[in-house]
Amino acid sequence: ACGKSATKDEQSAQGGDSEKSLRMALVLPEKIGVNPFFVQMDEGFKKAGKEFKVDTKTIESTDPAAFEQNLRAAVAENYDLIITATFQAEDALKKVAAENPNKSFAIVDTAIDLPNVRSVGFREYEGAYLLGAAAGLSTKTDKVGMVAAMDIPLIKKYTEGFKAGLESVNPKAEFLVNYVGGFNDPAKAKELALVQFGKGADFIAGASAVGDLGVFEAAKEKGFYTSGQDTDRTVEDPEHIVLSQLKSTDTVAYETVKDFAEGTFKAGAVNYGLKEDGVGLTYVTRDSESPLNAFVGQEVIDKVKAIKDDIVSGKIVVKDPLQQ
Amino acid sequence: MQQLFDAAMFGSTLRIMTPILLAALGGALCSRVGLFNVGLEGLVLIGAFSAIVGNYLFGNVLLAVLFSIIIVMLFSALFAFISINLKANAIVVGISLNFLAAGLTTFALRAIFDVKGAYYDKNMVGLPKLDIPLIKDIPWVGTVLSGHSPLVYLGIIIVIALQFYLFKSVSGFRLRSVGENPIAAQSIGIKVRGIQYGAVLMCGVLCALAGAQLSLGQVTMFTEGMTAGRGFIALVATMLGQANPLGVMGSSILFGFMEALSIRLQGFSLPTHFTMMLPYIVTLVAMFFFKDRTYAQDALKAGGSSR
Amino acid sequence: MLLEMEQITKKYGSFTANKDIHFDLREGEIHALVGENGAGKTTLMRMLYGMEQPTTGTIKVRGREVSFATPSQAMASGIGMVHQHFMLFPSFTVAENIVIGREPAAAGVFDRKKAAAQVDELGRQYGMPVDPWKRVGECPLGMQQRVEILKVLHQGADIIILDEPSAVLTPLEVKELLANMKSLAKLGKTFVIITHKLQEVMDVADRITVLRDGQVTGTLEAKDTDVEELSRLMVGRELVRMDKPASVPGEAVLQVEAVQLSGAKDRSALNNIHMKVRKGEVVGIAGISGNGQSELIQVIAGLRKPDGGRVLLSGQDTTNWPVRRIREHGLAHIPEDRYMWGAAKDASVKENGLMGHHHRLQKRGMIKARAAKAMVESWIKQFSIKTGSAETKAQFLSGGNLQKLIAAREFAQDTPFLIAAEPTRGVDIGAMETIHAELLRKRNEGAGILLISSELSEILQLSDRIIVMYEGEIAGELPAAEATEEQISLLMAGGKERV
Amino acid sequence: MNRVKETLRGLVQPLLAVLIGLLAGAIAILVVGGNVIDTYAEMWKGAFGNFYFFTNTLARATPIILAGLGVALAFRAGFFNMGAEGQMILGGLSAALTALYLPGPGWFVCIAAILAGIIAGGVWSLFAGWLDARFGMNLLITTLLLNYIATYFGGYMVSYPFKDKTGSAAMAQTPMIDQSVWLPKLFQGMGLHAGFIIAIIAAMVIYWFTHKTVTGYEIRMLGSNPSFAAYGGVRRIRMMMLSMVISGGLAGLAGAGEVLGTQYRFLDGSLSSASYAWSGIMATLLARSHPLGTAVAAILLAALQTGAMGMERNTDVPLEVGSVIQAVLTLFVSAQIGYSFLKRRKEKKSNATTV
Ligand SMILES: Nc1ncnc2c1ncn2[C@@H]1O[C@H](COP(=O)(O)OP(=O)(O)OP(=O)(O)O)[C@@H](O)[C@H]1O
Ligand SMILES: Nc1ncnc2c1ncn2[C@@H]1O[C@H](COP(=O)(O)OP(=O)(O)OP(=O)(O)O)[C@@H](O)[C@H]1O
Ligand SMILES: [Mg+2]
Ligand SMILES: [Mg+2]
Repeated sequence: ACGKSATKDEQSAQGGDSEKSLRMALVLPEKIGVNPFFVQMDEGFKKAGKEFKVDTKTIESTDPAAFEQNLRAAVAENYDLIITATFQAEDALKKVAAENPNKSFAIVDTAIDLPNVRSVGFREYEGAYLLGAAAGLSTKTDKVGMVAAMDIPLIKKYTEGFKAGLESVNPKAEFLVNYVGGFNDPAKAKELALVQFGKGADFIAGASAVGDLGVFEAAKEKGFYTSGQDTDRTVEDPEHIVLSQLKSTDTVAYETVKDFAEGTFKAGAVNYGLKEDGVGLTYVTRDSESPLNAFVGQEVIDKVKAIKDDIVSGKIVVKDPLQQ
Repeated sequence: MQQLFDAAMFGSTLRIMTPILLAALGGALCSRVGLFNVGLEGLVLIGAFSAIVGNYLFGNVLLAVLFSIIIVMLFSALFAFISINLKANAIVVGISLNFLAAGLTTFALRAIFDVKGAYYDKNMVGLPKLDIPLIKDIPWVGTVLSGHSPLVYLGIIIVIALQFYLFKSVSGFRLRSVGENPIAAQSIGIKVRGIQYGAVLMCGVLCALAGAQLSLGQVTMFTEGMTAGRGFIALVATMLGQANPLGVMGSSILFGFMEALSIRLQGFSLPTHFTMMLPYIVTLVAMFFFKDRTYAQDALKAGGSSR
Repeated sequence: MLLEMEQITKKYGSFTANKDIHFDLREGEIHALVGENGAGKTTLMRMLYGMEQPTTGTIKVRGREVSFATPSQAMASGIGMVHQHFMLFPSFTVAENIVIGREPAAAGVFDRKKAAAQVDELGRQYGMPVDPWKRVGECPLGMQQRVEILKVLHQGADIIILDEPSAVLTPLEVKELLANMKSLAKLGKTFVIITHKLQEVMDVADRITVLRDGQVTGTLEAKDTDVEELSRLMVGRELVRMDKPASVPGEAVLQVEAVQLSGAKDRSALNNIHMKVRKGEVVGIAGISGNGQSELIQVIAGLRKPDGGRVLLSGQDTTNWPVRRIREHGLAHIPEDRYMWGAAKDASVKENGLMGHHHRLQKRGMIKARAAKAMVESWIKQFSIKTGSAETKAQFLSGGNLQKLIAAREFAQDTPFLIAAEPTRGVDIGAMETIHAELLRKRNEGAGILLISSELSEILQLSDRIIVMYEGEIAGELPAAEATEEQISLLMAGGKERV
Repeated sequence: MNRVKETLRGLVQPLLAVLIGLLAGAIAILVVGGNVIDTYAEMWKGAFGNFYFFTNTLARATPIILAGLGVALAFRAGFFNMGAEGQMILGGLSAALTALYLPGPGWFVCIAAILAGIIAGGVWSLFAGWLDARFGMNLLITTLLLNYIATYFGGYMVSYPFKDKTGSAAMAQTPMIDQSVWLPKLFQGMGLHAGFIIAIIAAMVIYWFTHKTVTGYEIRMLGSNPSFAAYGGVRRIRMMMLSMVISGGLAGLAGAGEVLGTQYRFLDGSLSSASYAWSGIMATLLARSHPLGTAVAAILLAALQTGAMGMERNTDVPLEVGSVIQAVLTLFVSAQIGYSFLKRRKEKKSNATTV
């Protein structure tokens, strides 16, 4: 990914004048790993860096304490814009941004109300709602499942949205949800998917980060249908991965870099949902390389498109599960 | 209840148990020669990773497993060398090994596959699922026993073989003598170091199998830290089973069963945190009934104390 | 000559443990090796057995020069060794312990029945019967010793080295051992025996080699010498014979009343024990080890709670008191096993010496380091304990020196009552002399002493009264002046039933 | 004179280990095509490069020191307390809850929260001790198991009853603790907080306690030979309980320090993902349970971690090189290379059982 030359440029920039080119850091509270959310964001960030001739540096962290140290170090190392992401970054960014009012920050996926921070949020539950509706319309057994990462509030954006969508179209459908207990355990995720399959679910959505790979495998083995998250995962196995809930973190990162490079960067909150095309569902909001699986069928997609239009127009309001 | 204890559940008990059982048997061998191996977690992780690398290199599961065995044996040889020849405290070495494995696999993931977090290739073929001819048609039993990866069956065979080896064969007898009193064993010309090396290397083989079962049997991929504490559970199983193959199997089954049960209990409005706690609580309770202080303490003493 | 060791020198760094030693063996003889603690006896024999290699010098077996890099090679030349600390596997059976290394097997499967048969046969052949199926950990020490010897015989050894074999045995067991050695020697086996008990040497040995400070000070025919000469050669000076003034017993300092303690397998370890120790007397407890002596000490010292009865110390019922309170009330205790109870091997000499004194030598919860050091250093001088310094770890002391440290520590408690269990086990005669003198001095100063020893001569020499224990009961009590060795032995063996 | 020589000789071992560790790191760096010298320079900068990074290192060392001290004390008493992680989590949780819900002036609540953390960690550890003393359940296993239970329990508490419902409410965490209760930062704008001072004082106190006091003496003797201690009048159960309480209390203090000084709330997973407890155990083992040594080893390990972070920020070499170095280093520090062979041999010999 990032070449050696970038490192050298950076070092020279550190010593020399910073007029030459802008330097931006993407400081992430976790390791990127195979988490599509971060992978995409990193891609969008780098792409913008190239296009707008900005030095980009991605910094991953292993734990919350390390994240704060990295964030502070990025300030100390004098980057012009520091982008970070997710709820996990909130606390640290609040502190650091408040202490450094002259620095510019951006945070993706959550909101921080500070004059030098631009916040970009997502309404994933809208995407999840669509996915749930599609599942509810497609299921033949009236049982659908979801293998979620952890029993934590964040994940409710997925489980609750899904459930609402499901119930809206198919009230008699049973919703099974199981938690892996971590973001990194495909073996257990697979085991959970098998259990749900055993209970009769014919569609089991993956929402367990790396664990989704286990769910996909179970689907392949047992022949049920599944879906992925964030990017279009249907390409990996169109016969079983029939849908994917989308979240355009790459666009967000790209736009942020672009705005800053072009001098149009503004602090404040921005929010991406279905309306802004920040979240979505394959075939509904965006086309896919892989053909639509017959399990879902065009008819369902058309119905879900209608739901989507209703959400965009405000006719349907999907409740934010975190706002009690 | 019926829904809870269906055949599939016992099937998953077997699957969940296998990596733990294999690693715990390795741990038992080490204990039997007086080395307390806290590094099981790391060895299994390396096993899981190198199985995937082997599969990537050779495109053949058998070779992949063999490759994994060789790599893990190298690391267990390192464990043996440092704790036997360089007389380091085995517990320190084990803990360091865990760190090393975590760092090295993540590092190598990037160095070899140029990916982060996980390596996954949908064309990769995992271990086959064996359908056992006659048994698979028996209604309940078939669901439980048939259709697992060969390593599941191998694990059970190894238990029996190891039980026989340790308690019936001459070589197993000598192996046990090393753990019982290494100085006495040495004094009658038993090659203590050789046997210790043998046991540790064998532990490496078993951990490699455990790892392969994780990355090629249960799923077909490698993810960072995918052992997720199974090595430590194996350690618990080793001690709970008093380094006795059958005992180790008993405790591994207990753990696999509780884990399978806890998955199914998630459906029943109990907070998941508590269902996940369950296997550990039950293990604690089991310890209450099966305790053999002397054995555990000997193992520790042999492992060297930090004092 | 069956075996010759010539010009053997062994250096550990700058320290010379053996210097220019000549040592030889004739076929079928019993050869005793004697010397003070640290004289180099074990070192010499370890070289013969391939556990150490000489720095310089040669070893010849039957005229052929050999060099042993490992015990296996020595074994192949027919040399076997029974170590000072037994080399046994407690959880294995007697048969397993004996055949290990040469197990009878079919296709790699250990034939345990055959092993048992072989062991049975071996035991019968050499007149040392054993129960092949019993776990060694459950055997008394004498039986374990026998297992060791049988193991060596099973390995086909005809030169057998015994390092302090009698240190842990009861008189009867010793007698049996010596008899066995003699009969084996008649069958052509050759023995080297290391021991501190010179009387044994006179009883059993054909020839005697004396070591002092790593050098040979003499090799003598047993019939031409006596205990006095041997001691002189060992120590390099005359030993003074101790004389014991008559005791003037005062009131009871220890009273044990109807003490009851259950042991393993619903046998009672102690059954209805009544006894008394008065001020100014030494009460000796004789008995084959494992007949309740250890348990009795533990009950008195508060390490175990009896199931019934009570213990009174200086008139106070201390039965359920914690150890520390009992000690502070007036009990000191030289424990029977110095490594298990008496010391912490990886702590320093000073720290080991401090135990039991540490509550006294404190100020507001802090140990008075200087006073502690001074105290321990004074003992080092008084008992001439050989140690690097007070900071040396206890594990680097020889057993004898550690024993002296422990004895010094307990004498210094200055209590009216002292338990002295095996106070001179494995200690050379010089040190034994010191410890005996101290015990008597303490008695003469008016303290009551309970002496437990498997060494009958020690009991006879020091006690004013002798109690014999058998199977957890008191089998008899005799005034020392009238007791004879035969009488006691008989009581120890359970009266008339066994001899 | 002799002492100097001894100290120098004692240094050979760790220095050699550091060398081997750096060598292993160098190989890893070369494998990914990095420049060894530059990379190590970045690492050094990341750990000690300037005052800011230096304080960063000390900040990271703080919980490691405290957890390590706890483990060290238990080891000294002869108990393999592997439960530092669980004790830390419960300590952190209790501190957070106390800080949130106890009324009173800031300084008072802060002290109370620290005490609550110590007590919670201590009680959790004591529980394991009690299981051992009362039922003979092996401490090493129970503490390992209790870690999982504590982790899930902590997770539950902040996912449901005590969850932060303000803001985005997306995290399993308690609400933010009021600023008046925070442990003060030692320097403006830097991560280092007063917990570090507490940790250093704790190291000295534990050293003083184990080496100078009567109770410490008894604990050490109990650790080196329990029968000897019993014989000398040490009350084993009492001392075991005491050392387990202190041990767990220190781990709890480590958790409380992180909550009150860094995170200002209890956040699910934040204490375990950083492996503070395991690093603490490593530090203890490196220092052979010497309290002051443990503190030094903890700072060394923290330096490796922050150094690796710096390296990752400024080069393309992945972070894991740091853990590789750390692991190889500990592997070899405990290895007996060279002269200490002799000492060990004797030890082995004297371990022969007189059965
Ligand atoms: N491995 C060693 N390294 C250094 N010195 C040693 C070693 N083994 C023995 N020594 C020294 O050699 C001397 C002789 O020891 P040895 O064990 O032979 O004595 P011993 O005559 O058997 O004494 P004891 O009667 O106590 O058994 C001792 O002073 C001891 O300090
Ligand atoms: N590696 C060593 N370094 C230093 N001294 C040693 C070493 N090995 C043995 N020694 C010394 O050798 C001597 C005798 O050792 P050994 O183990 O035979 O003692 P022991 O037989 O238990 O003592 P004792 O016969 O007095 O009961 C002791 O002084 C011991 O300290
Ligand atoms: Mg000796
Ligand atoms: Mg000796």
